[in-house]
This record gives sequence, structure tokens and C-alpha cells, in this order.
Amino acid sequence: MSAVMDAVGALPPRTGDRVIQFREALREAMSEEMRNDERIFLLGEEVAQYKGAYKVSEGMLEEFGPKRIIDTPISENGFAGLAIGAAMYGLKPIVEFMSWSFSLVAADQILNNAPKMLYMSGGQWGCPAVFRGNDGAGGQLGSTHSWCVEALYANVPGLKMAIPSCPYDAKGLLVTAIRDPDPVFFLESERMLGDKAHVPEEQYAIPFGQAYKHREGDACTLVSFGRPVNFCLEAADELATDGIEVDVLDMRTIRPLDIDSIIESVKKTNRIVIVDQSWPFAGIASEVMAQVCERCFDWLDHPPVRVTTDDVPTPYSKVLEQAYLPNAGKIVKAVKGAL
Amino acid sequence: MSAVMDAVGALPPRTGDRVIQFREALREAMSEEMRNDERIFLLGEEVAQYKGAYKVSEGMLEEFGPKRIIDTPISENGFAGLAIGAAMYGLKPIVEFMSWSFSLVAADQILNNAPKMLYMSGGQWGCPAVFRGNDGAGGQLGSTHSWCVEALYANVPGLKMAIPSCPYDAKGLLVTAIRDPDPVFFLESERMLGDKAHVPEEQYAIPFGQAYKHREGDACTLVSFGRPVNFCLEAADELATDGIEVDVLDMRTIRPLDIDSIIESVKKTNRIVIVDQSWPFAGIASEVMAQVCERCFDWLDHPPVRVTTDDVPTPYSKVLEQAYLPNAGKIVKAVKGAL
Amino acid sequence: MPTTTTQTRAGNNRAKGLAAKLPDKTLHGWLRDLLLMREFELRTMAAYQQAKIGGFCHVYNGQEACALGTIRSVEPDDPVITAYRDHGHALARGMDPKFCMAEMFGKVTGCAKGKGGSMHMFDKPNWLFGGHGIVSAQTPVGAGLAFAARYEWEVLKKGLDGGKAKKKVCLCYLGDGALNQGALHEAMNLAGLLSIPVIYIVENNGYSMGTAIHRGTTMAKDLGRKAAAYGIEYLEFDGMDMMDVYDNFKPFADVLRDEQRPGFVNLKTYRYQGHSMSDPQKYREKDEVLTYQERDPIVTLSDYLLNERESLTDEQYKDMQKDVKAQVRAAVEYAEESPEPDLSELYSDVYVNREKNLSPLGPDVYVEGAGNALLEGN
Amino acid sequence: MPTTTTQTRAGNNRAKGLAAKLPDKTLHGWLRDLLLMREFELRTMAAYQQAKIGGFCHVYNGQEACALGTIRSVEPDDPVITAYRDHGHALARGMDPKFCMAEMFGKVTGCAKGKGGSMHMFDKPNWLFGGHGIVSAQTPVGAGLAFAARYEWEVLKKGLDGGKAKKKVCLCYLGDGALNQGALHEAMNLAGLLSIPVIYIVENNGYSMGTAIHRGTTMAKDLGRKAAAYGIEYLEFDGMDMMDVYDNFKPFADVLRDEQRPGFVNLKTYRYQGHSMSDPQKYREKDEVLTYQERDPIVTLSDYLLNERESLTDEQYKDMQKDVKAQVRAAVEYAEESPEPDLSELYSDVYVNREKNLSPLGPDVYVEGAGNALLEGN
Ligand SMILES: Cc1ncc(C[n+]2csc(CCOP(=O)(O)OP(=O)(O)O)c2C)c(N)n1
Ligand SMILES: Cc1ncc(C[n+]2csc(CCOP(=O)(O)OP(=O)(O)O)c2C)c(N)n1
Ligand SMILES: [Mg+2]
Ligand SMILES: [Mg+2]
Repeated sequence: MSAVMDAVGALPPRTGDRVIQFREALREAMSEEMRNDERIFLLGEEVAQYKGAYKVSEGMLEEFGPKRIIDTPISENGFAGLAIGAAMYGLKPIVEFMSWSFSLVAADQILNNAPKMLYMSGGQWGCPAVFRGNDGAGGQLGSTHSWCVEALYANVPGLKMAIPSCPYDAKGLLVTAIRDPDPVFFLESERMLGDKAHVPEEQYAIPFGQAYKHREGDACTLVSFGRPVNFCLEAADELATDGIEVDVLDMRTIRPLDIDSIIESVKKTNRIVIVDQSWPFAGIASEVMAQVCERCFDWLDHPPVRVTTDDVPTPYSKVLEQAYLPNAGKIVKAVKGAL
Repeated sequence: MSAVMDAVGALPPRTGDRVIQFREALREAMSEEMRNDERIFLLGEEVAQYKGAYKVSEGMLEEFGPKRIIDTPISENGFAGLAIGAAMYGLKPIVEFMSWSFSLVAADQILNNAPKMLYMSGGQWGCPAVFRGNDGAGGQLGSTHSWCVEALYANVPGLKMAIPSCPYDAKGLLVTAIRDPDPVFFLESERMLGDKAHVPEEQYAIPFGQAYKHREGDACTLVSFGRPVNFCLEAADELATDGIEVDVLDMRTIRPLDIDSIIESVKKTNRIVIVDQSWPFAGIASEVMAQVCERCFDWLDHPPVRVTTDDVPTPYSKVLEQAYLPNAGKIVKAVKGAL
Repeated sequence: MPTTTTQTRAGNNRAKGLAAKLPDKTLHGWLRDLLLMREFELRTMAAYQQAKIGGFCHVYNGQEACALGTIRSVEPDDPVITAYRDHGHALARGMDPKFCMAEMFGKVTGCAKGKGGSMHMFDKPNWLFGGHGIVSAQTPVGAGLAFAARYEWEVLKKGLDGGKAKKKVCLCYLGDGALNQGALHEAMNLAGLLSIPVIYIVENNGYSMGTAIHRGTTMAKDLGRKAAAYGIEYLEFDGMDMMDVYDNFKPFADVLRDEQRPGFVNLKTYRYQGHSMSDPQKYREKDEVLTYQERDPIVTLSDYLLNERESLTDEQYKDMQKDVKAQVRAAVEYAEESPEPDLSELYSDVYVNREKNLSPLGPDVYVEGAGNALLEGN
Repeated sequence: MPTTTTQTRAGNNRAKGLAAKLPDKTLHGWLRDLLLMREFELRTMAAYQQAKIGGFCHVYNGQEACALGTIRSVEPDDPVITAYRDHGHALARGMDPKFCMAEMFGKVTGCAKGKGGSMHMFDKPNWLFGGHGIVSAQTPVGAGLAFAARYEWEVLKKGLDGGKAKKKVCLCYLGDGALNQGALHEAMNLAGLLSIPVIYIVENNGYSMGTAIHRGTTMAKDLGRKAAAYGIEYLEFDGMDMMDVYDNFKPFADVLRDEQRPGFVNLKTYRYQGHSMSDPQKYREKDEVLTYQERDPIVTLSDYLLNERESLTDEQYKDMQKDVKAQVRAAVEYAEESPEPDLSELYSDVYVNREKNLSPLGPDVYVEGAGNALLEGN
């Protein structure tokens, strides 16, 4: 293995000149790891010849060949299960779900098998597989294609879950996910794949369970993960024009959840707004609220507040969908309401 | 239709001499409704000739014949989808999942189709189907057979969810579920099917979204649903010997959730302990904690407390499983800790 | 248990077939329908390019004879269900193009009030139980529709709407890519076991996105084996020629209706456009598209009517084309001019029967949904 | 694409078969294994009745020749995976009965530390990748094991353990009821497409719980059609006779290993006991059980060895029986005397790689799990 920057070493700087797309960051993570470890292979619908439905795996078939970049039929339960078996045997599969919305047909394999194999077998066989794909509303995709599976799946112990919000984290977290010996659910967003930002060329691994503080302030703690982190940053900018400075915490992983960083911030700001693009009922925001109450109730000067989608199926209509999703405006309002 | 006691009329008394099993209460609800409405049919694995894996449907094949009591192969996704189509067409299917643990293979049908059909079709077709079966740990059934699906599925808008804790409610809630024009997830428990208690002979329908207060007190609000309600009652007895009187609220339905009754009680007791036999992370207990904070934060003299299973897959070993599940002892401890 | 048979109609026996015996009016109607479907999609593509339509959008150009030929073989109240490539089925079923276009524009006048979009054309008056987005998820639902229709006839003995119960078949369409989902396996086994009158119609256009059928499906050249595995009767034929489809499908559907059992049809067809509006189509040669376009369903039928049967004049045909163009233009205008849904619609149609706190986390404003006539009878 | 063939061995060609050519020692070993499997289950049932074993418990009496005959046909490091009726497979694979019994007693000395129970026999040293509880969920996983073995040989070219890579096959067992899950359909299509050397072995005991196979599975009398649908080679034969199983299965597996492609085997067998320990068995006649017991695998093999081959004396056989009884008794004692898992085990084996807050809601005490040698190499 080449020298790698990771939790132990320092991480490379987050800013710089090498600007690439989110999808390229994902591809880099996979390709670099695949060069170092022949046990890794990628499988999913259209990942090889078509270069990925969203072009994440472009060029990988050419580099790694059809034995390691594998097109599958539309059989999510089948190929997720295949990956689980291969992982038990000792390989390191990366499964691409074109969308996590299509993972429901594979729910049994990814929830009953992947996260529980280690426990059921008394520690004999784990499942070092990565399941990755688009999560969340994609732009008028309607009720069945707009799932935020974090609210559903994070309930299940035995799995890890990462949700990057920017290209830098996408690469560093995916590297960690691939190296991790446990099953990792890696949630991307169609809406962010084209986002461009600095991504270091070298390999680096962002440890799981460490939130990233994008911005400092003591008026309120703003917590999010994945795409809505960007809405939080917009909102923070807007709030700053009113002289309101907030902590913006990007959780980066949901399992493990870096509750310590949240608590630390809340003890400073005494207020928290959680932004979660899933449905509200028993989602991640609910959980953060619960844990915050359990751990620093007495520091709170205002009840925890959440900004989520509405508690309805995802509508197709643009105006309805926009009304449904969280956005900077709603966040600003929520923060102001919590002051 | 015969004269029926329901939300509009008064409900029959909860106590009386007619003592039957939980499973018989379920059967009564189904059979009475089936006599009144030919559109209703029951399907699932072993429901007909075998009389139900847990004998819930005993005698129903004889009464209603094989066209209305239908044995299916082990194809949960297939027959759940079949029921959804039949419901759209205008029938009223009752689907028995031998266990909700086996519903993961049907997750796509029950989460993407049943609860969203009405919305996707702009109100043209709903899905008046009941999905019912055993939920929760059954007694050393291990990791894959002990699901508490409420934590997962309640996240999804468009479905209703009922979880009875006793035979009286089992009958009254199932009648409501069958009559309801929306998809209802009805969660029973293998551990309670043999429980005996008074169940009125007449038809009655318990409205959804109304918690039942099993016991009055002002030291603390104890909230639960399904089987652990019984643990709460045990705990309440024990607490009473120490002079601690608690409100015990049985939610009965999770969607709709009778948050008003919870808030009313918390405003009196200023303390709440939520008992939920699911995994803790983003479960129903988290949601209740979140809503309580949102609605009556200032009335709380202690942070909300939850008693759940441990955040690990379900172990087979009896000692481990017992350590894992909520019980009266843990609840007593939690309540005392919250005082 | 029915035996499994394969019938392939080779060559063109058009003049001798069932369709040829139909009155001119009917055949002219078919031609107009085909033109409408094609013109509608051309306008759809244009509107998509102008960002008037959002989300995923899959057009039907080239496959028109599949939906139309099969749907014209059955009764207007036989239930129909399909996948997301559903505009053609909606129009074939009789949905006014206005409502179909307005749906894609996300307008409240759309067939699903703008809540469904391109992939979810639902049309209750025309017994179209939706376009569905999850590949193959419609296949068990289709079995359920057929099961219910059989139950209505056999158990209820009178129609759910109070009318006369009758024997029905359900047409359930799926793409060739949908063959590989477990849902279909379970649905076909159930259909075989319970003798459910559902006809699975594979619109075999040779590709699922960029995957040629043989790369995703075993025995792609002999799909009859898939049906044989469940003892379901099988039929395969060319889906590019409207009269061919009718000639082959009509008797097949009639028998299955009469005997109340399932069928499986492999309809060979082709999609002229990419998988969806964003498909660069590098997986196939231009030539392949051209080969199929030579057998275009509209050309074939108009040719027959104009030149072989001589029941239609060039002028009539031109008028028909103009008429269709006008109708679709009007549909686009209707869609453009229709209002956006009111924001309160966000919370309607979540539940038929709303009770307190059903959406405790949303606003307290609820708007009455369209409801469901059948359900409201409860 | 391999063609699909059906071979059925009719009648008894025992003396001419492959098994008959094996040395006495091997065949005596088989008999002892069969006795062990049977005796083990008798003790299991007794312990279950005494509530020493909890949960669901499915015994293997009557089906012993299926697991043993197929497993003895392959290499000890070929991966094996099965459903919840798994004690027989564990023993056939070489698991010490102590660990198997202790697992069911929920003891920390069990093969899965008491965390799995009867349905989850996992045995890493013996390449048994588990008993699995969700019907058919093991079938895609089995394809994955075979895929990985092929990848090891073809891509890695050396063994993951550092040894020599070789061609393997994976034996993936399923019940006849598992035929109707979508998982199998998807797995078989994948196996056919990617030419994965997995052999699906249907232990066709005629029932899934109380459902006779023809009530749950279409074409139950001709399961070859299920394999043909995916172009997978098919073999069916009687699973009651150990030597028969070996004679039929060994060459089949050898070819599939060599050619690295999938197979599908329909093994006709019978379970003497109910589905699980709580099954009242009203769905079948006592006579049916007796018919099969007349062809009991132990009787058949012992008969051959005692009377036909005359390689075993009555006395030797009695000693063998005694020996097996003693071994199983010792296993029960071992299970009885073994300690319960420490409560800290609740939180071990949840993650291989534990990081802070992974279980923020549990105690802070973590105990090192057994880990995974392969994984630890990461
Ligand atoms: C379960 C599932 N997996 C993946 C997708 C993404 N997807 C949408 S359409 C499609 C291809 C389907 O091809 P086919 O069934 O042949 O239909 P066609 O587009 O040719 O009409 C895929 C992979 C999906 N919608 N659902
Ligand atoms: C998906 C799923 N549905 C239902 C069950 C409940 N169940 C356990 S075993 C069984 C019968 C299986 O029969 P078969 O596959 O023939 O195996 P056998 O018991 O005969 O060995 C059923 C229905 C389950 N475990 N998983
Ligand atoms: Mg296609
Ligand atoms: Mg069986």
C-alpha cells in the first residue's frame, strides 16, 4: 500500500486549486483503492459499458476490465446478495444502486444479511461491502424515486452510514468506506454529482464518526448531513448579514454519529436546529433531538428545532416539490425562531 | 351492515366475563367484518389449510371457503403486491405476514406502492388493504426473525399503523383497520397471541389516533405501544408499592399518533418515559421525544427518557435476549431516574 | 394446468387476418391513434427540452403498435397497468392528451393533479391503473387487478359498481429489463397457481437502458422458457405492425378471458429514442434504429389503408395528420395555461380517511382530496 | 450457454456406481456420519422438549443423505451455505457436534457463541457460511460465494489465504418452498449470465410447512423447467440413498467445477418430523411418513455394507452405534456444562471495526469479538 493520509496522519488541506466534480471524487476514491487492492470490484446496473447511469464510473471498465467492473441486470436483491456472499468469502465489493430508491427491493439482503452476518455468526464472518448510490429527491422524480433512506435504514445496528456533502468529503469518506471491514451504506445525491470543488490528488481517508465544522458562531448550532449542509451554509451566510453567527456541523456519517461534537457546540450556543431532508417521523433529526435532550437538556435555552421535508409522499410538481423540501429560507426562519 | 359500536357511538365496556385469547379477538374482528362485506378476503402463507402458522385464522377456511381464505406460496413481495392491486380494484384484502420480519422482502410493495398510490394517482386510487402479522422478538428467534418494523416503516407517510397491546384493543383496532380506506400496517406479537382477557361479543371499532390511559398518576407519564405496554403496567404496579403513581398511556396507533394525549399528560406530570421495544436509533421513542420537546419543552422537569432494546442485532441466547429487551425492571429504574 | 405453447406469426398475412375484417372506421381510428401517440411524444420531447417537463421522461416512439394493438383487443373496462414508459398506454386507453400533457407540466389539471408526472399516468375513468416507476413493481399489482376482477365475477357475482359482473383480463405491460426482477417471478407463479387472468406483455425493445437483452437476461432468445417455468401460455410476435398485433393478440386474450387464466406475451419492438431524455445512446448503432424505422407502425398501417385497402385517400390522411397536430398543440396550450397546484395540495391525497394528527408535523390545513368513488362507498 | 439436461437415475445400480468403488473405510465413515446426524437430532428434539433449546428448531431426520451425499462429493474447502434446517449440513461439513449443540443451548461455546441458535450454524474452519433463516435469502449469497471463489481463481490467481487458487464450486441448499421467492429467480439469472459455479440443491421434501409443493409451486412435477428458464443444467434424483446421491452428484459437480458454471439439482427427499418442533402435522397422512421410512438412508446403507458388500459385521455396526450415541451424549453434556455468554457479549460482533459512538445508545463496555482472520488482514 502506498503512503496514505488518514486519521492517524494529518488530512490534506480542504482548499486548493485542483477543482473536480463530486462524481470524479467518487471515481478517484474507487479507482485508487482498486489499484491497491485487487479484492475490490464494482458491480451494478450500467456501471460498465454505459459508464454509469450518472457517469460516476466513467473509464473504469477500460482500466479494470469486465471482471472487476460488472454490469448487472435489474436485480437489486440478487446482486446485493451476491456482493454479500463475495464479501463474506473475502472480497471487497462496491455495489452501485442507481438510486437508493431502488434498494427497497433489496431491503432483505441489505438489512437482514449485511449488517447482521457478523453477529449471527458469532464474529466469524463480516460483510466488508460498500453499497452506494443516489439518495434524496433528484428533481421532480416523484413518489417512488425520491427516497431518503437514511431515516429508514439508520435504525439498524451493524451497518455504517456515510453521507458526504461535498467533493472533498466524498473522496475521503468513500476511501474509508471501502477500507472498512463492516458494511457501509454510502449515500450520494444526484443533485450534487456535478458540484465542483477542490479535491486533493493524494489518497486520504476521513475517519468515520467525526463531524466537520464548516463555520463557527455562537448564536445557534446548525446540524445537517449530505446535500442540505449546503443549504445550511447558504442560510448561515444570510444570517450573518443580520449579524447572526452559527456553528454549522456536517455530520458526514450517521452511523457512527458524532454526537459529542454536537453536544460540545450546543453547550456553547444553547440552541440547535437540525436540517434533514427526510420525512420527519422517526428520522435522523428526531434521533439527534432525542440524544441532545438526553445529554445536554439543561444547556438548552430553546427546544431543539428541526427542518425536514413535509410528512407527505414526494410530489412531482415543481412548485409542490420545492415547497416540500428544506431550503435556506426555511432554515433561516427556523434559526431566527430559535433565538 | 349490523348496528356497530364505534367512534360515534360509545365503545362497549373493557371489562367483563367473556374471556378469549388475543388470537381469537383477531379472528373475531376478521370474521365479523367478512360476514358483513364480501369484498374482504384473507391471504398469506398457511392461513387456510394449516389454519394459520399461529392459528389466528383457525376455522376461517371452513366458514368462508378457499376463494376468500387463500394460501399463498412463500412470496411476500408477490402476494403483498397482489393485495395492493386487488385493493385498488375495489376489494379489501387482509394480508397475513407470518412475521413482519418476512416483510422486508416485500418492502418495495408495502412502502413504495401501498402508501403512495393515492398520492401518485392524484387521489384516484387508494389502497384499502390491511397488512398484519407478528412483530417484535418472539422468544429466541435470533437476528433475522425478531424485527420491530415500527421503527422503520412509521417513517413513511401514507400508511397507518396500529399496535394493540391486549385482546380488547386487538379486536376493536382490527375492525377499524379493515374498514379504513387507507393501507394499515397492523402489528401483533407472537408473545401475546395466547394472552386472555375480556373481549365484548358485539362488533366495535376503536378509532385510530386515540391513546388509551390504562392507569392514572401524576409522578410521571409512561408511554408505550404493543407488548411493552404490559411491562409498563407491571412497572406501574411495582412503582405504586413505593407510592409512585404514573400515567400509563397506550398509544394503540403510531400513525396517527395521539400526541395530544401525551402532551396533556406531560403537562400534568412534567416527566416522560417512553418504552419502545425497537432499536433506539431513529425509532418511535425518538419521535415521541422530539414531539414532546417541540410541544411542551417548558413543562418538562426532566429530559425525556427512553427505554428501548439495545442497539445491537437480536441475539439468540436467552440470557442475552433478556438483557436486550425492555422489561418492567428497566422501566422502574428509568422512571425512578426521571423523578 | 394449461400447457405452454409458442405461436409465432411469420410473414405478413395481413389481408387474411382479423384486423382486415374490421370496418374502415375502426382502422382509420387506429391510424389516427398511432399518429396521436407519435405526435404527442414529439411535443413531449420539445417541451422537455424547454424544461417545461421535469423529472424522468421516457417516450414511446416506435412502440406504439404494442400498446394500441393489445388495448384495442380488449374491453374498455379491462384493467390495464404498465411501467413508466406510459404515455402511449394512456392515450391508447383514451385519456385526453390535455390531461396527459398537463400532468407532465406538473399542473393541477393533469390526470394525477401534477403529483405523478410522466411516469405515473393514472386514469380511473379509463381503467388505467397507472404507470409505475419501480421496474417490475407493477407485475404483482397487475396480478392483483386480475385477481380482483375474477373475484368480482366469481365471488361477488355482481360488479363492484353495482353493474353486471363479467369475465375480464388484465393487461400488465413490462419492459424486457423487468424480466429480471424477483417480483415478476413471484407474480407469475401466483398467477399460474391461482389461475389469475393477467396477461403479461413484455414490450421487448431489446434494451433496458444501455443493456442489450442478452446481457441482462438468460435465454433471451427463447423467452418461452420463462413462461414454461410457470406453466403459463406463451405467445411471441412482432410488435411493430398494428394489425399483426391485433391478429395475434385478440384470439389469445379472448381465450384467456374465457378460461380465466394467465398468459405471457413477448412482443418484439424497438424504441427509436434513448431510454430517457438524457440518454446519449452510445450502446447501439444508428443503423439499428434505421432498420426498425423502415418497419414503422404508422407507415405500415397508412400504407395498407392508402395503397392496399384503398379505404383512405391521401387527402383524408393529410387532414388526419393536421387534425392530430392541432389536437396535440391544443394539449400543450392547455398544459401551459393550466394553473400550478395550490400549495395546499401538498397535503391532500395522503390519506382518504384523514384523522387528527395524521401528519402532526405538517400544517393544519387539509384539503379534500379527489377521493375514490369505490372507497367512499365504505 | 450450457444446454439443459435432465438425468434421472432409476432403480438401484448401487453395485456398479462410483460409491461402490470407494474403500470400506470411506463407506463406513459415511454410515457413521448418517448415524451421527440422526442421533444428534433425536437428542436435539429431547433437549427442545426440555426447553433447553429455544426459538425455532427444524430437524433433519430423513434428509441426511442429501447433505452428506452432496458434501462428500466436493472438497472440504468448497463453500457451503444452507437454510435454517442446518444441523445436518454442519455435521456433514465436520463441525464438532459439541459446538453445534452448545449453539442451540445458547452457550458461548457454540459455533456462533450462542448468538445464532439452531437456524444459524456458521463454521468458518469448515467453510460453512451459515444456516439462514429468511427463506431463499441464502440463494443470492450462495451465488456470491461462488462468484468470489471464481474471482479468486481467475482474477486474483492466488488464494485469499495466500495458498494456491483453485477451481471451486459452492453448494447452496434450499427447500422446495424457497423456489417461490424472487431472490432465487434473480440469483439464478445472475448465475447463468455470469457463469457462476454455484450448485443450487433443492432439498425437495415435498412440503413447505403445511403446503404440499404443488400447492405452492407451479410445474412442481417438472422442476427442470425452472432451471431451463435460465439455461442452467438440471439434474434430479432420489435423495434417500446416500450412494445414489454420490453417484449422481459427484460427476455433475466435477463437470461444473471444471467448466465453472452453475447447476440446479432437484433432490427428492422427505422429512420425518414436522416442519419445526411445534408443527402438529395435520396436512399429511402417517402412511406417507412410513413409506419413506422404509427407504431410510441409514437402513439402506447399513444393509448394503452388512449384507451386500459384507464389509461390516453386526458387531462393528453395534459398536459404531454405541460410539455415536456416546459422542452425542457428550455433546449434550458439553452444551449443558458450558457457560452462558457474558452479558458484555451483547455488544461484541456488532462491528469488526468499532469506532466511537457506534452504539451511542448502549453501554460503553465493548468486548473484542472473534474478528475475522481474512478481514483482519485489511
Ligand atoms: C428496481 C429498479 N431498478 C432500477 C431502476 C432504474 N431503471 C429505470 S428504467 C430501467 C431500464 C428498464 O428497461 P426495460 O424494462 O427494458 O424497459 P424500457 O425502458 O426498455 O421500456 C432502469 C434500470 C428502476 N426504476 N427500478
Ligand atoms: C421470507 C420468509 N417467509 C416466510 C418464512 C417462514 N418460514 C420458515 S420455513 C418456511 C417453510 C419453508 O419450506 P421449505 O423451503 O420447503 O423448507 P423445509 O422446511 O421443507 O426444509 C416458512 C414459510 C421465512 N422464514 N422467510
Ligand atoms: Mg426494454
Ligand atoms: Mg420443503
